[in-house]
Amino acid sequence: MSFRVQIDQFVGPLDLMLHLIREQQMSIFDFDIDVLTDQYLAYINEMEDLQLEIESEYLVELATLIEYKSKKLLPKEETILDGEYEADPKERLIQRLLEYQQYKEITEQLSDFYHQRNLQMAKPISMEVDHWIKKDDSTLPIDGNAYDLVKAMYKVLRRMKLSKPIETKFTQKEISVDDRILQLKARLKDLDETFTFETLLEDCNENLHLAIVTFLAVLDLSRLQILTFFVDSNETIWFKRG
Amino acid sequence: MEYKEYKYGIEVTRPLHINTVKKVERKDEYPIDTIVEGLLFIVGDEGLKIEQCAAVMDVTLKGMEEVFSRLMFKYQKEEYAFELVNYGGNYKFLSKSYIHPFASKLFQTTKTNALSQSALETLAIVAYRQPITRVEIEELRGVGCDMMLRKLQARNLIQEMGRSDAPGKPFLYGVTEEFMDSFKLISLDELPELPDFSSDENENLFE
Amino acid sequence: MEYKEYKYGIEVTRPLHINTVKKVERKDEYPIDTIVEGLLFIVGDEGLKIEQCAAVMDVTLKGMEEVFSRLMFKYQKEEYAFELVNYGGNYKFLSKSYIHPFASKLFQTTKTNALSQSALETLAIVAYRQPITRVEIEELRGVGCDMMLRKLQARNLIQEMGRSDAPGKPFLYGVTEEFMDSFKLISLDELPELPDFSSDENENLFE
Repeated sequence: MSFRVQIDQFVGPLDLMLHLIREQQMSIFDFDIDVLTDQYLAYINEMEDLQLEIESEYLVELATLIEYKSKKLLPKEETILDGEYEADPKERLIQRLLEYQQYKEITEQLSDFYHQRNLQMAKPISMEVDHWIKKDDSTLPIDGNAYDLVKAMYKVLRRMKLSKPIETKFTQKEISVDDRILQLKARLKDLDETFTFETLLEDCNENLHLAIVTFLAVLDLSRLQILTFFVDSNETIWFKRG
Repeated sequence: MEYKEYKYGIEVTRPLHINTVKKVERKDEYPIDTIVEGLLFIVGDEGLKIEQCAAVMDVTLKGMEEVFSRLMFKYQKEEYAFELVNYGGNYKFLSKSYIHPFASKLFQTTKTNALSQSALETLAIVAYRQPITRVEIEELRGVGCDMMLRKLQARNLIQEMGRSDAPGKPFLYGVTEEFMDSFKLISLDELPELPDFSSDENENLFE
Repeated sequence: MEYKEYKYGIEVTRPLHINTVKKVERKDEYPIDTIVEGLLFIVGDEGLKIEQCAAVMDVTLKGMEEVFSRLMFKYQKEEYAFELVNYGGNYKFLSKSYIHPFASKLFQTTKTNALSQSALETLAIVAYRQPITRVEIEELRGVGCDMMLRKLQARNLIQEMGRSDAPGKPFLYGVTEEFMDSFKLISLDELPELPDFSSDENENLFE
């Protein structure tokens, strides 16, 4: 058996049938339902042997195929039940395959449109808009949906991505201890009377070098008695101004 | 807002001018095209609808349409890095695709989100057959698509459009404006024609 | 992305051209000024630093400066609805002030979500990352959000959920039931997955 194709290559049983018909070089209009059923069954068995999970939909269609096949064996007259003519099951299958094929084919073009659109980017709405939007009226119900949140989060992430490389590549090049002392002195004004070492590391963005430089700078500031420090029982380093 | 606008007639064939008399005793004249460009710039990916814009500029829809088509034509030129598009009736500026490689470098990502084959098939069926129920989609695809429909809904590509009269009153699905934007369509009429496989002759499926 | 770039010399005095050789056997030349305009357009209010842009375009800082000054000069002209400004080494396009009365009118008449973009972004961060502290939110948004958090709390969209173990024991924030109602969510698990910026691989949104 030469079914080297994986089942996840197919998006459903109809897709698999189209593949099998094509592989047998049969026409979609007069394929042999026996051959198709056997091939289909063999394919499912192969998957089972490989212990791949087969979704129930494949089994449902297999049952349908077998049913078609068995009905074919019955004499024609018996398919007329209660005076109602039942459409030839193969005709129905052909109709389904044809219709499915149409949508399958068109996805190629749609996928292409989608790709082209992905190459184009929009500008985020300007922040100045916030001034013009009517003042938040907290009584107004919010008519949001989850996608609004994704879009907003997407913008946040994109912005972060944009600002990160500058931080790391350009501005965060080796800062000297002396420069760091100046930076810290400037920040001290905005800090509480006592604060922790972690507070001082907030602008380090996990840059180890900068953290070490900060530590050296703090040691110097303590030496100059601009800061005093103590360590609490949780081993947190606390600083107090001058 | 205390500025006065000049009312235009119905026929607008070339750039018009707007008189803005602002509180600040400024009195300038700016072409309507330029002002609309400015608005399009400000709203960014939100885009503008023709009605909205016509109301703000106090011109007729027809007049507004002409402004937009002039702008669309203008921005097609190579010298502009972005173009004016109309997807689903929403006008917006989008960067041209030749900017993309540089943008990828800037954002340090080469990724463009792709849609899976299942997602595309489901979308195609909804787009061509809307309004359509889940069961009808499943019949066409031969696969259950409960999860897929929810994912597409979460992604705002499809939406519920009321309920069918069929037993159980199932939801009917249709595509959204976001879908139109994602697939570069002005309206559903622009969807490519479905291939016709109804006769043996057209069947070059087996190449 | 397989494109090749042309390396420039140090002196850049007039518009240069970039060779992009894309997979699709296209081979176009675009002036560097145009590409930078495109990038400036895409980043919007965030703006671009000269170093960043020079790295992306693979030109020297001096060359980049010249591009920016050419562009600043170009967009001063009245015919452009926006101008290029340089705030502290950050270059960005801003709409010109004569557009503002119209923009104001547009947003007064536009039905909005009743939430500003910054409110929406803050909510999104809380929803995706809860429980989260104010400092963590500010790191993500890049701006202070003390006021915003208080506003959202007053609107009952977010709530305090205890305190973090971090130094100073800051409050942790999470979303409320009211939030879930407003965004039609049953649980936070329903939030659509985010596009992944960290991976370089092409990735399917839906498997």
